Amino acid sequence: MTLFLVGFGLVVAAAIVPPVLPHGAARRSAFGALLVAGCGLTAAAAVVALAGARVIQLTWRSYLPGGDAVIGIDPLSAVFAIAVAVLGATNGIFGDADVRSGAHPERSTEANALYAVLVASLLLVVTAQSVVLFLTAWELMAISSFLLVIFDHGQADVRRAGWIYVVATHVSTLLLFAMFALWSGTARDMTFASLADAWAGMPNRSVILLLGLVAFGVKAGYVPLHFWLPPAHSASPSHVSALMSGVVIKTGIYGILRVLTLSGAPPAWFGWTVLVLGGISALLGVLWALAQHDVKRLLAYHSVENIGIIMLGIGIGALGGAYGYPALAILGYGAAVLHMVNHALFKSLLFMAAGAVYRRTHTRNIEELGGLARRMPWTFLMFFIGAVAIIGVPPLNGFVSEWLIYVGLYDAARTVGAMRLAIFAAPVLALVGGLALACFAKVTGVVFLGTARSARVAESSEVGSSYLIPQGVLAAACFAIGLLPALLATAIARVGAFVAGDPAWGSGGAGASIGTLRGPMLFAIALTAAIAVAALLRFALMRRRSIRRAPTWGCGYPEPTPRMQYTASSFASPLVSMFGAVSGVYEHRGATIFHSEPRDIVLDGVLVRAWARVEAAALRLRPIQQGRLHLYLVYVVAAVLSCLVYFVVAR
Amino acid sequence: MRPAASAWIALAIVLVVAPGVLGVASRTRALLTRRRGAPVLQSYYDLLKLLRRGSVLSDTTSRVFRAAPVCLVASTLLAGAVIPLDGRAALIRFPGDVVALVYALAFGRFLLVLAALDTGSSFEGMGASREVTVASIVELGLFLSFGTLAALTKTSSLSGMLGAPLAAAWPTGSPAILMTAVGLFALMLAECTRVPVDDPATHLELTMIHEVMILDHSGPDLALILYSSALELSIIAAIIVTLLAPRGDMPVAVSLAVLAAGLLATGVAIGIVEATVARLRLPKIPLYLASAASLGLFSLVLVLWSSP
Amino acid sequence: MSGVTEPLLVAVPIAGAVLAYAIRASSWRSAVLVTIAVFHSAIVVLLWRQSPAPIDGRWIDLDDLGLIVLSVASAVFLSVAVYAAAYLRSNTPRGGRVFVSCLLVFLGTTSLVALSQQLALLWVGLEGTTLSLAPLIYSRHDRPSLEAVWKYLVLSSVGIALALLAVFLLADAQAADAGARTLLLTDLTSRATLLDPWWLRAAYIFALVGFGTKMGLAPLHTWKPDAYGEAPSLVGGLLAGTLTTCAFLGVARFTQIATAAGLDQFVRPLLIAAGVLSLVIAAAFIIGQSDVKRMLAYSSVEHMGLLVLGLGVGGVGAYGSVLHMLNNGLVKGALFLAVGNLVLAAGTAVAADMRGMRMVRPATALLVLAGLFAISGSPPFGLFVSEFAIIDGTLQQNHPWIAIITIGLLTLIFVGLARMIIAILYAPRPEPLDASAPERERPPFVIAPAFLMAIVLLLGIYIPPSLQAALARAAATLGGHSP
Amino acid sequence: MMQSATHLLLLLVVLTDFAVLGTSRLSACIRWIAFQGAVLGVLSLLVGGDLAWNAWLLAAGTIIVKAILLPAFLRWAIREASIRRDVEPLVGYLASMLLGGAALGVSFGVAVSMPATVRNALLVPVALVTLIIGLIVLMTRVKAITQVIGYLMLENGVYLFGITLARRVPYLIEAGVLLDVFVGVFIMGIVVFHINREFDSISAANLSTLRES
Repeated sequence: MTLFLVGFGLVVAAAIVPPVLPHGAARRSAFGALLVAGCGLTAAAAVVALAGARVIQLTWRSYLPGGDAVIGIDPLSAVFAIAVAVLGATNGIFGDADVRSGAHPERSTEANALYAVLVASLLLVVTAQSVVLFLTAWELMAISSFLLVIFDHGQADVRRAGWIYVVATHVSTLLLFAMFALWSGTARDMTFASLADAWAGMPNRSVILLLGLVAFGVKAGYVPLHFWLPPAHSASPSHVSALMSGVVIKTGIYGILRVLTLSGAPPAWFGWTVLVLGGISALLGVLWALAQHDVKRLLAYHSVENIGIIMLGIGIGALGGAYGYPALAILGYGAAVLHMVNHALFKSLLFMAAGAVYRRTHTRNIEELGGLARRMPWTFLMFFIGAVAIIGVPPLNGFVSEWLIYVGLYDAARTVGAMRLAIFAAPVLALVGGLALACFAKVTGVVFLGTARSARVAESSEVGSSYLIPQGVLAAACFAIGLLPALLATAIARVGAFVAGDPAWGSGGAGASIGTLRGPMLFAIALTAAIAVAALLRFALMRRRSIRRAPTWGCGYPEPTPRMQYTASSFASPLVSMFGAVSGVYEHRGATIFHSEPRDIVLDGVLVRAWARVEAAALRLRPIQQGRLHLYLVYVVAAVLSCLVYFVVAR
Repeated sequence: MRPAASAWIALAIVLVVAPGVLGVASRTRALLTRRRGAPVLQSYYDLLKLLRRGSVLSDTTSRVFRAAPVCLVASTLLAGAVIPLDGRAALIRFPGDVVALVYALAFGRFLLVLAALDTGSSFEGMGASREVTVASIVELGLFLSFGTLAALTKTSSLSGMLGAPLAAAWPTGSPAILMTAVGLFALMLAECTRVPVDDPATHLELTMIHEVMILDHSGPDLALILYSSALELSIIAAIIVTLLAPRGDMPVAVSLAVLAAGLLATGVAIGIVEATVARLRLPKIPLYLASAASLGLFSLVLVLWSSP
Repeated sequence: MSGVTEPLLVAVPIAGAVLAYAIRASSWRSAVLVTIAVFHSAIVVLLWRQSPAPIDGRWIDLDDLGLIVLSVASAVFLSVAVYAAAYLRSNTPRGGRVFVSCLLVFLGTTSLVALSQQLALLWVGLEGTTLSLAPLIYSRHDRPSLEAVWKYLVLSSVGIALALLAVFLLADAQAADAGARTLLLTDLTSRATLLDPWWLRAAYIFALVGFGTKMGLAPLHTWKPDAYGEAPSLVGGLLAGTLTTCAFLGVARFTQIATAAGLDQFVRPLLIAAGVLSLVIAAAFIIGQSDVKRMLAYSSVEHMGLLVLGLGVGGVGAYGSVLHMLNNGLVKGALFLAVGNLVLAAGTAVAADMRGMRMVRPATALLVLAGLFAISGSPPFGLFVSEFAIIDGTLQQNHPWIAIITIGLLTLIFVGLARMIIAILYAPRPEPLDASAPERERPPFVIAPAFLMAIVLLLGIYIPPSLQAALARAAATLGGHSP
Repeated sequence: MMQSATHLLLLLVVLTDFAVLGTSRLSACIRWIAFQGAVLGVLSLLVGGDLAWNAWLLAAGTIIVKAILLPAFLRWAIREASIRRDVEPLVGYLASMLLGGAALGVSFGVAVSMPATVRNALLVPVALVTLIIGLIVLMTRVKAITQVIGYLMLENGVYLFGITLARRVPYLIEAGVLLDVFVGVFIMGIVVFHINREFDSISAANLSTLRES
C-alpha cells in the first residue's frame, strides 16, 4: 500500500512540481520522470497485490456525513490500476511532446499538470473503497478531463464538445448520487464493505442496479449513452483522446463490475439487459464507425464497439451468476476484464498513431490523406499493429480476449434452459468482427496506402522518437499478450472469480474455468511461425527472379491520378447502404464526386432536438417576468390565496 | 495434444488435392456447357508456371503488398490445421478453435485487402470493398452454423463438432445438420467467390470481386494467392464432407479416401451449380448471403427448440 | 463571554455606520469598514469555541441555527468588505458615504436577525436589512437601477408586511397559554403544544409567503433578477449570500415552532411545493439566459427552492438544508464577487459580449469555473455534501418522484449554467486581445472570492466536529437528524 | 361607552378604506390615509385598555408618524415632483368599490369562522378589510405614489391586527415596527421622487424595461 501511495504521491507531484520549476528542460524532464516513476510504482503495487492475491486497505477517519474514507487494492482495482498506470505513463510522454509541437506550446505546462491530475484521479477512482471518496475522485476525473477536452478552446466545435461532455458526466454524477443514496439507506456507513453487507436486506435492489447501469453507462458510453464520446474524442488533444478511450471510459465498466462485486449474483434480467446492450452497441458502434471520415471520431466509435464487446463478456458473467453457472460467471467477467486491458492498449496505440499523423498533416479527414506508409513508416507500422489487434485476429492480443468471449458464448450454448439463448450473440459478434475488419481496412488503406490525396500530405515526414517509443511499448505489450496469453491466465481468472463473488478467488483453483489459454497461445505462435516460413519460402523463390517496377495497372486507363483512388466513402458505401437508415449516413452523389456525411443518430437525431424543445418550452414561460410590478403583486396575492385554500382544505 | 499421424496425412491430402478441386469444378462446368474445357490438372500447371515467372511490382506499393500473399497462405494453412480433416482430431485443437479458424481466414483477408488498396487503383479498391462486404456476412453465417453444431454436440471445438459427438448427434439432429451443410455450401460459394456471387471466368473488371483485387499481383505472389484461395475452398469443403459423412468410427485409410473423394465431389457440385445457375447482379448478393445465413439461423433455432 | 458579546455584534456595526457617515476621507471610511468586518468575524470565531446555549428569556442570544447564519453573514461580509475597500478606491459610487454606512447597518441588522430569540425583534431586524440595502442597489443612480430598487422595495415591503402579520398571528396563537412570554422562541418551542393550532397554521402560511418573498421563492422571486442584475456585484453578493439566508432563517424559525407543535404534516406539503416550483422556474429562466447576473439570480432562486425542499422532506433533508444554507451563502458571495470582476473587465453583463475571459482574467476565470462546479453540487465542494443529503432525504422519506424531478431539474439547470460559463470563459474575444488583456488582476478582487471558495471547498472535504454537532442539533430542532 | 367608541372608530377606519378606494384625487387620498392614521393612534389607546405612559407614547408616535409626518412627506413629494393630481386606476373606481365590497364580505366571513380568542369581535374583520383593500390599491393603481399609499394602508391593516392582539406585543417592538415603517415609506418616497426626476411621467407602469425578453 505504501508503494502505491508513494507512486500516487509522485503522480500528484508531477502535477504540482513542474509549474514551479524554471522553464525549459528541467521542467520537462521533471514531469516525465515524476509521471513515469509514479505510474511505475503504482503499477508495481497493483501487480504485487494481484499476484499475491491479497486485498490491501487503508482507512482514515473523516467527519463527512459519508463516514470514513477507505482506499484499497483488490484484484478488480488492481487490474484497472495497472491499465491506468501503463497508459498514464506512455500517453503522458507522448502528449508532452505532442503539445509542445502543437498550436499552444506555451500552455504545455498547464496541459501536463491537468493530465497528471487526471491520471491521479483515475488511480483514486479505481482504488477508492468508500462512497464519498469515490464520488470525489470521480468528479475530479470528470473536471480535469473536461478541462483537457476544451484545451483547444479556440474552435467552436471543441467548446460544443466540451459542453456536451461536461453535461453528460454531470448527469452520471447525479445518477450516482441517487444510486448511492438509495443504497446507503439501510447501510451502516458509506464504505463499500458495509454497502455490500447491506445489499441482502435492500428493499429496491433492481432500481439500484438499473441506476448503476445507467449512471456508469453514461461514462462507459454504450449505445445510446455514447453521444458525448465521439465529439469529445475528436476535440481533445490526441494523448487525451488516447487516455479517455483507453481508461476514462473504462471507469464506467469498472463501476458496473464494482456494483456487481458488491451486490453478488445479479438477477437474470440484468444479465440479459447487459448482453443485449452490449450486442447493440458493438454492432451500431462499428457500423457508425464505418461511416466516419474524421479518423479520431472513427476511433471513438470503435471504442463504443469495444465497450459493447466488453459488455458482452459482463453479460455472460452476469447470466452465469444468475443461472447458477459459477464457472461461466468467472469466464465472462475474466474475458471482459481482459478485453478491457487489450482495448486500452491497442486503442491508445491507434490514437497516438493517428495523433502523429494529425501533427504532421494537420487534418483528421482521411479523405485528404493517403500514401503515408512510405513517408511515416514507423507510424504506419504502429497503426498497422493496432489495427490487426483491434479487429481481433491472431496473432495479436485482441484475438485472445474475443476468443474468450466466444468461448463463453459457446459454453452458454452447452448449458440447459434459457441461458443457451446467449449463443445468438456469437453471430452478432462475428458480424461485428467482419465490419471492424472492413472499417480498419478502409482507414488503414486510405490513410497510409495508395498515393497522397493532397499536397500537404505529400511532404509530411516521420515523427520523432518521443512519439514512437511510447507507441512501441504499447505495441510490444499487444504482441506479448497475443503470443503468451497463458502467463495471464491465473490473474484473469482471479479477477473474474473475485467479481463473481467466488470465495476461493485467491486460490489457484478458480482458474480452472478459464483454462490455461494454451490453445490460443499455441495457435498464435504456430501462425507466426508459419508466416515466417512462408516468408522465407517467398524470399527463396524471389531471389533469382527478375523484379520489374511499373505503375499500377489501370485496367486500360492511361493516367491514373490520386483523385481516381477509391475514396473512404465509396469503400464503405456497400456496407453502409446495406444497413440503410440505421447507419445514420447521408450520401451525396454528385456527377464527379461521391461523398457521404455521417450524423450521430442519438446526439443529432434525438438529444439536440429534445434540447431545442426544452428551450422552446422555457421561452414560453418568459412572459411571466415581463417587468410589470402590478403583475408581480398579483402573484404575491395569488400565492397567499392558494395557501389559504390549502389552509381550508388541509384539515 | 499428440497429433496423430493420420491428421498429418489428411492435411497433406487436402494440400495436394486443393487445386484439383478447382480443376474438377471448371471441367465439370465445361462439360455441362458442351465445351471441352481445360484439363483437370490445368490449375497445377498454372501455379507451377507462375512460380517460375518473375514479377512486376507497382511503384506505389509498400511492404504490405509483398507481405500479403505470405500471410494469406500461412493463415489459410493454420485454418486448415484446426479442422479434424481425418474425421477424428485436428492437429491443433482447443475449446473455441472455430474462432481461430474463422479469424485466421479473416487475418489473411485483411492483408489481401490492404494489398489491394496499396496499389491505389480504383478497381482494386472497388474489389476490396466488395470483398469485405461479402466476407462480413459470410462470417455471420459461419458462426450461426457452428453455433448449431455447438448446441448439438455440446462442444465448442471443431474436433468435437465434427468428430465422434457429431456421429452421436446424427440420428436426432439430422435435419439441422443437413440444413447446416446446405448453408455452409452456399456460404462457401460466396467466400471463395464462385458463381452465383462471383464468376472466376469473367473478364470484365467492373463485375469482379476477388479477381480484381489481385490484378497487380504477379509471379510467385499471384501463385501463393491463387493457391491459398483454392486451399480455403477445400478446407470448407472438407468441413461439409465431414458433416455429411461423420468418419469418427471409420478405419483411417477409408476415412482418408472418403475425404479425398468428398473433396472432388464438392468440386463436381460446384461445377454443376456454375453450369446451371446464372451469376447474380451485385445488388442482389446481400440477399443471397442473408438467405444462406438464415439457413444457419433456422437450424440453430431448430436445435435449441428440439433439445431441452 | 456569551451574553456580553452578542449585543456588541449588533451595536458596533451600527455605531460604525454613524462614524463612517461622519468621516469625510473615503480611505478612512474603508478602513472603518474593514476593521469592523474583521472585528465581527473575530467575535464569531470566538463564539464557535463553545457550543451555544441560549439563556432563557433573553431576547438577543445565540442558538445553533443562529450561529450558523451569523457565521455565513460574517464570512461573506468580511470578503465583501475587503472587496469593497478595493472597489471604492477605483470607482466612487454617488453618495459614497451612504455606501459604507449602509453596508455597516446591513451587517448590524443581519446580526440582529441571526441573534434575536424574539420573533418580532427578528422581524424588525429583517426589515432593517431590507431597507439598508435599498440605497446600495440604487448606487449607480441610473434608470434601470432605479426601476430595480423600486420593485425591490415594493415587493419586499409587501412581503415583510405579511410576515409582520404572521408574527402577530403567532402572538394570537399564544393567547390560550397564559404562562408564556410573548413571541419568545424558547417559550414558543418548549410550550408549543399549548399553542392554538388554528392561529399557528394561519401564522405559518403568512410567514411562508412573507419571508418567502424575501427569500425569493417562486412565484415571489420576481424582484430578484432585477435587483441582482442592477446592483453592484458586491451588493449582489450580500443580497444572494446573506439576505436570503436571513429570510430563510425566518422560515426556519416558524418551522421550528410548527414542528414542535406537531404540525409538520401540515407544513411539509407547502414547503415541498414551494421548493419544486422554485426549481422549475429557475430551470426555465436559466435555460437560454443572456445576462450573467440575472442568471446568478435565478440560480439563487434554485437554491432557495432546494433549501425549503430539504426542510419540507425532513429527516436527513433538514440536515442537508441547514448545511446547504451555509454552503449556498458562501458560494453565492464568492460567485458574485468573481463574476463582478469579469463584468468590470468586460464592461457589460451580457454574456454574448463578455467572451474569452479566460485570457483576460485568468485567476478570476478559474474561480468562476470552480464556482460553476460548486453551485451545481459537484464534489469535492461543500454543496455536493448538502445536496447529496437533501436528495438522500427525499429518498429516505420515500418521495422517489420528487427525487427524480429534482435531479432532472438540476440537470437542466446545469446544462444552462455550463453553456453560458463555457462561452464566457473560453469563446474567443470578439476583438483581438485588447489593452485589457495583459493587465494584472488586483489581489483583493481575487483574494476576497477565493477566501469564500476555499471555505466551501474545505466544507466539502472536512466538516469540523463542532460544526457537525451544531448542524445535528439545528437539524433536530427542525424535525430532522444528521445522517 | 368605551366599546361603542371603539366600534365607531372602527367604522371610521372602514369608511376611510373605501374613501381611498373611491377618490380620484391624490391629495384627497393622502388626506384620508392621514385621517386613518390618526384613528389608529386613538384606537391603539382605547383597545389596549391600560393607560400606561408608554401606551400614550406609542399612540402619540403613531399619530405623529402616520397622520402627520408621512402624509406631509408625500405631499412634499407630489409638489416637488409636480405629480399630476389624479389617481390613475387600472381598474375603474366602481369596480374597485365592488372589489372592496367583496373584501368586506370575505373578511367578515373569515372573522365568524375564527376561534373566538380575540376580545373585540369587530377588530379582526376591520383589520382584514383594511389589509385587503391596501393590496387592492397596490395592484390596481398605476402611479408609484398611489402604491405607496396602498402600502401604508396594508401596514395600517397589519398594525390594526397588532393592536387587536389578545396579549400586547411589547411596546419596544411596536416602536421598532413603527420606526421601520417610517423609514420604509421615507425611502419609498425618495425613490418616487427620483423616479419622477428620471422619467418624464411618474407612472409606475412604464417602469418595465427590466424584463425577460
